[in-house]
Amino acid sequence: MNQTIGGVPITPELMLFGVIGGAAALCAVGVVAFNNAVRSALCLVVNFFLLAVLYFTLNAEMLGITQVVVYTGAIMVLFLFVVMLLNLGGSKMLHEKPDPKKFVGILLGCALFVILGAQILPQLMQVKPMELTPELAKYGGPQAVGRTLFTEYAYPFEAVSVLLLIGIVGSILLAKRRI
Amino acid sequence: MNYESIWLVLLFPILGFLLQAMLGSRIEKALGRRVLGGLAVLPIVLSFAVGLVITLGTKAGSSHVSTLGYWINAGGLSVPFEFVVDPLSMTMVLIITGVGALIHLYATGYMNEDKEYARFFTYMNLFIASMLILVLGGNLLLLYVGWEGVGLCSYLLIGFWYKDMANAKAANKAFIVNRIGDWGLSLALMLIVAFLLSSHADIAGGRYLSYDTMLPALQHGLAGHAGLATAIALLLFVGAAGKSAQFPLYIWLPDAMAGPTPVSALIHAATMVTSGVVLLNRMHVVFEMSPVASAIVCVIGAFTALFAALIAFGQSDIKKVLAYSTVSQLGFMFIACGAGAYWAGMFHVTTHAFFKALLFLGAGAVIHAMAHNQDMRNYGNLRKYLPITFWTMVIGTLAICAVGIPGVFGFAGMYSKEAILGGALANTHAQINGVQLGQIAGWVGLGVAALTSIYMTRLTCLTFLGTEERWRSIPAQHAEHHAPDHEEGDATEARHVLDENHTPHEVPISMWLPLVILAVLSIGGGYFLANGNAFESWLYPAGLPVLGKVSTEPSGIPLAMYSMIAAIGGIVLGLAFYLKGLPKNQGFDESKWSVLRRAERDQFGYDHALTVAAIEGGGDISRGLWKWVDVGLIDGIVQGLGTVSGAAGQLLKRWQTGYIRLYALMMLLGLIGLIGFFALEIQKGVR
Amino acid sequence: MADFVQHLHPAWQALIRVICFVLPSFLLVPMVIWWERRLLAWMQDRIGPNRVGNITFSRSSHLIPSILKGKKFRLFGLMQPMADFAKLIFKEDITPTAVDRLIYFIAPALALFPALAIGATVPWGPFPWITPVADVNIGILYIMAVSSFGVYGIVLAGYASDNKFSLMGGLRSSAQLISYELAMGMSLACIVMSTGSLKPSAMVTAQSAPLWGLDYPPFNLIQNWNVLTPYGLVAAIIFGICMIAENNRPPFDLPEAENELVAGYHTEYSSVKFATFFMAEYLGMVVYGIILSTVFLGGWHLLPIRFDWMATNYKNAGDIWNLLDTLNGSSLLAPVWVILKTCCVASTYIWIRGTLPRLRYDQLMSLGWKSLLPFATANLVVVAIWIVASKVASPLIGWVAVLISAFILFGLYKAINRLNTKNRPNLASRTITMVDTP
Amino acid sequence: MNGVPLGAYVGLGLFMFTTGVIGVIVRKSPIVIFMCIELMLNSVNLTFLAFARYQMHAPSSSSEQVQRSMMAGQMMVIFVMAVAAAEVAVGLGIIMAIFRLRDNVDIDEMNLLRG
Repeated sequence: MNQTIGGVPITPELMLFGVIGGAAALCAVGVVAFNNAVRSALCLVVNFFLLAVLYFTLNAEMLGITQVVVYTGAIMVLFLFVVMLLNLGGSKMLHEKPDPKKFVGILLGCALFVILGAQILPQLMQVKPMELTPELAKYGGPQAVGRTLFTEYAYPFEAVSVLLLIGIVGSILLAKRRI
Repeated sequence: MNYESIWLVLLFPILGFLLQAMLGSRIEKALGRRVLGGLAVLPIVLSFAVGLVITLGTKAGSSHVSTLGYWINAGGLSVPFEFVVDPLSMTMVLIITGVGALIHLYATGYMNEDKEYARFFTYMNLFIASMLILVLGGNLLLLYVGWEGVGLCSYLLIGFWYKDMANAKAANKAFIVNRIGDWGLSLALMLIVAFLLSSHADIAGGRYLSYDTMLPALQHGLAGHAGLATAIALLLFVGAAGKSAQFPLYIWLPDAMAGPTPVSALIHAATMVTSGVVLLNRMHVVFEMSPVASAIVCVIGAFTALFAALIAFGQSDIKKVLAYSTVSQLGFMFIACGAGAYWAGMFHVTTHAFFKALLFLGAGAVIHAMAHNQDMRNYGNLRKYLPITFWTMVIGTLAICAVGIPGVFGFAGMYSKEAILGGALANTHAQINGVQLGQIAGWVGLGVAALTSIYMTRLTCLTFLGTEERWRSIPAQHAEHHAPDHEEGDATEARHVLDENHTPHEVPISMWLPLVILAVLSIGGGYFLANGNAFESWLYPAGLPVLGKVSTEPSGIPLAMYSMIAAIGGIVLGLAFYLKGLPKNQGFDESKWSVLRRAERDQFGYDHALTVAAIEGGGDISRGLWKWVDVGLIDGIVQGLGTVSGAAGQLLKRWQTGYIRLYALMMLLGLIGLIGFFALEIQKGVR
Repeated sequence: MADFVQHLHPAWQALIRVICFVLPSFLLVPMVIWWERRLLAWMQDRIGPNRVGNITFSRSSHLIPSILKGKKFRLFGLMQPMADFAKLIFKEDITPTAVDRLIYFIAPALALFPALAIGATVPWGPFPWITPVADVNIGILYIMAVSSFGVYGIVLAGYASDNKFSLMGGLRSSAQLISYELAMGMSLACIVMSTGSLKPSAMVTAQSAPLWGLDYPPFNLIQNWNVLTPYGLVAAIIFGICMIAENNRPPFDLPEAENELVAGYHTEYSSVKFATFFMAEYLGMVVYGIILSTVFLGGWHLLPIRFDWMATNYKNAGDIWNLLDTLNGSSLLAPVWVILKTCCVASTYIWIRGTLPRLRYDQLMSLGWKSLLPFATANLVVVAIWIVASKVASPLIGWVAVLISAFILFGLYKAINRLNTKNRPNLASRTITMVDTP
Repeated sequence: MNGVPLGAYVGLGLFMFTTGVIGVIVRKSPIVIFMCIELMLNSVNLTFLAFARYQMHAPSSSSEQVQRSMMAGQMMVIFVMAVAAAEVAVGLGIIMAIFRLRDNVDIDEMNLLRG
């Protein structure tokens, strides 16, 4: 166990993270790379699910489960629903012809990754998580999240609820043929 | 109930206003006019009751500030919502709510035939609220709020019957002329703040406009700055003159009689027009520091009193006569203020509120009975039909003529007018370079008192006395119809035309009850308030801060006798001229009028000249501004800018391709540039 | 046994837990299939499968031991599911050419996944060392999360088949599941609120409290099963309806409505893949039954009677009460009670299938959005009122408040309904009366 | 996950974000662009949670400030989720409306708003 990668000792935990994170990254690439919108969506679902698992590894179990409920359970189903309703999957697949924008976009994206990564990541490679004390272990549970959400963050919470209401009304207005 | 409950006084009229404004027409439909009228009167009565209780708990010369909350906090200047409870404000509160309540009661009867009952009382309640803010406000800015509020209500109520162009024009005139006064007041405000800020006056909390901190600071700070004191005082006086209809700016008040009569009584006689006097009473320190300004106030007051009294002779409209009489009486008040007898000014405000409201309401009763015809030449012998109105009007007339036996008993006006004239004749404060302009004003005032008696007697005689019932001789088509609210084809219109068949009827109880109450006040109010200098020691028990005790008893002049002669003599002269009825040279044919009277009717050409100057001269100036400055300069700049930016836009719009992905690419490019730049900077820093 | 398990490596423990959950559920599936066919047949006045598994030994063969000769063993057709399964496995597995292969293959697996995983937080009995698979304090949320996966299998199957009927089935399914998940979540939230915990095991424990929170006879003789409380009953009914819809069972089987969509999303599936869908449906039935019985029906208790209270208060017959208490809730029989309740729930499923005709699509939507969701939300309000009132005052006052608020809410609902239908007189004519009354 | 440094999580987040950015630029279908935006939002969520769990200069995990900032990270994630949900609802509505209008959802053909 003296092997290191980038100065970090390889532990089983790191390997687990590598598997999950690698799969998530692959799925992220899949979202962009698949020509078929349904496959993109599927990749995204898997990505979100893996992210939820990563949230669990960060002791944020409430948010992990919320991630599954909200993203994979609702948002992605909506995506799939719309993709299928518009039948964008197979027969009407958009013809994506080669485009200079594609090349430039990929190049610039990579540049972004390199610049930001070079700036940020080296310092963070040595940062270890805080010791998981019993009171710390509770921080991701529904009780702690709920208590904070309804006390300290009550106003933002209300604001977000209003936003959601407006979103509902707006989407109904947009989607209805005749009101 | 101590002074902290003063906000209650303000609350009721505001609630009444909101009620009338939001639910008025519904209440009217559901419960009828009687309930609606009651709901309009009730808040004022409640306010009066609360005000009375607080007044009874207020000691003479005391001053309390009740702060409700903060309003403006900016750059060291702090203006809270504060109300001041002192004898001056409480006097005004009692006048406003007391007389206001009576007039509201009266109006429930007077406006009974009007369609827009709720709108009328909405405005009336709002007016009461604004006026209360004006007098109760603990700082000049709050006073300014009330000042503008009453101006607005005045405008709305003058133009209440806005379907008639003349009324709308009168309302506009009042508003515009008041603007000049407001301009002066706002300049005075800014000047005071600027002066106090620049002189580093030591005022806790930055309350530079609150009376309790500002006045001592001004007294202290203006000591070496006579010119500045004069400037502030004159600017304040411009404001006061605008609102209180003094000479250069009085022209709006006669036209304001276009509004309903209760409005004239409440706003344009009893309360709003006296707010200039209230302002001067509030800010008397500044005037005390400046004899020149005081002298100017005296002169303007005396000239206005004389001028308006003369014009009153040329008027045949009953309300116009009363309007000019109001202007004239306001002139008296300013004479007192200029001469330093501030309490006398306030005293006259009080008594004037009683008898002028009475006179206006009486005139309203007459107008009501005479089918909204306001021309006195159509009246005559009305005492037969309107006994209550007649006797109360007679009392009002005696009060305004200042009749009484000095030292024994007199009508209300006697005490206040004598105090004013005495103060003016005894003072040595209002003078310029040794010329005692204040004393001259006092002598002029004495003459005007005689004139007052004459024209008021003229009014009474033409309206009530004589045996000829002159409206009997008008055929129907000649009727001047002064109730424009009634639309054509209205079935009730026939009843309202004044013609030979018309029979006046005494007004209902809701209208004569206020008359009686006001008549009682006009008889006894002065005696009660002047008894043992009660009013003076109530308002200024310790005298004025600079001038000290102001004497109102000129030495060596038998003023009491002179004024009694003026009053009684005027009445006798008036009776001699007009008891027989309408003189031939004042009939409908104006070509038979004397030159002087015609000049008086036209206000000596002043209004006309001013209008011409304002409209034509202003038009020329504006046209010049439009042609050269607006079109040439400003439009040139604006359009030049537009052209330049349009050209730039033409160049830049090529970048807006409509391709979202291209935009995203550009954003990414910018982001990378930005992050790269910072990364480079950090790298440099590290190295 | 408890000690033995607890001393194993955690990985072994986890395996045991999983097996203890999955195996019984899997074993229940063929039973439920057989039971459904038999029960439906009985309801429809026919016989149903009663032959497979019947063994009649030969009278004359030498190979048969003499005691068995000529004997008949009747299994009432219990082996029918096995026969079906064998048939499905050995059928030819046809994959149409135009399908999206990857998705076509993973869709059945995705359909089975939630059915298997959803029960992982539901306890079978008071044995924390072996069940549930994970007793986490987000148990109910976990159920919601996993049940939301159920849509993917169907939707993707519908999409991948490259068949318009399948696609329609998938579309219907996604809309249906999203709609009913809301009301389901709301009804579960009621119980979460009244229990104060998201753990299913805590919910079972909370259900053994005195009825309605009133700690005096006769209420403290009865357990506070959620289905016995007013709001719990409403929530249970809503949950039951939503559960059937989530499971695509009749009358909510629109994704596979055979008279409109051939066979819906699994039109193009055959052999093992079809069997997987089939199994997912029945496994879903079983697992949802377990959840319903855990959350609403008192979990592993057989009867809603508080024998433990009696044991402490009637000491003269304490042993009997203690024995009954053990039998009722804490013996090894507890899983049996759970399975019993599950079977009852499954029977109700079948009963409903045999009774109600399939809903039209708009009826389905309006039931979900216009009836169940408002009712569940109103129920949530009522529960909140109960909690506040019983905390502030007493449980009894809480129930009074619940009654009052329920009346008010019902009145509001009626008023709004009247306002809504006032301007749309043709609303009534849109519903079709199924049977013409003469 | 004691053996995993913060850099790993942040690196994954950064990778996902970059992928999302590239996807927005490269893809033509508005729905996929939408998905890429969701991807970016989620990468940010991951970073938030990672930073909440790995407090770099924390004195001790029991101090109130640390706990508050741990909760702050989670709260931000919750709000991002809510906003994303609203955004998806409206965005998909818009896409539906456009599709209904033009029977085509190529984002390069939606270029009416140009100079």
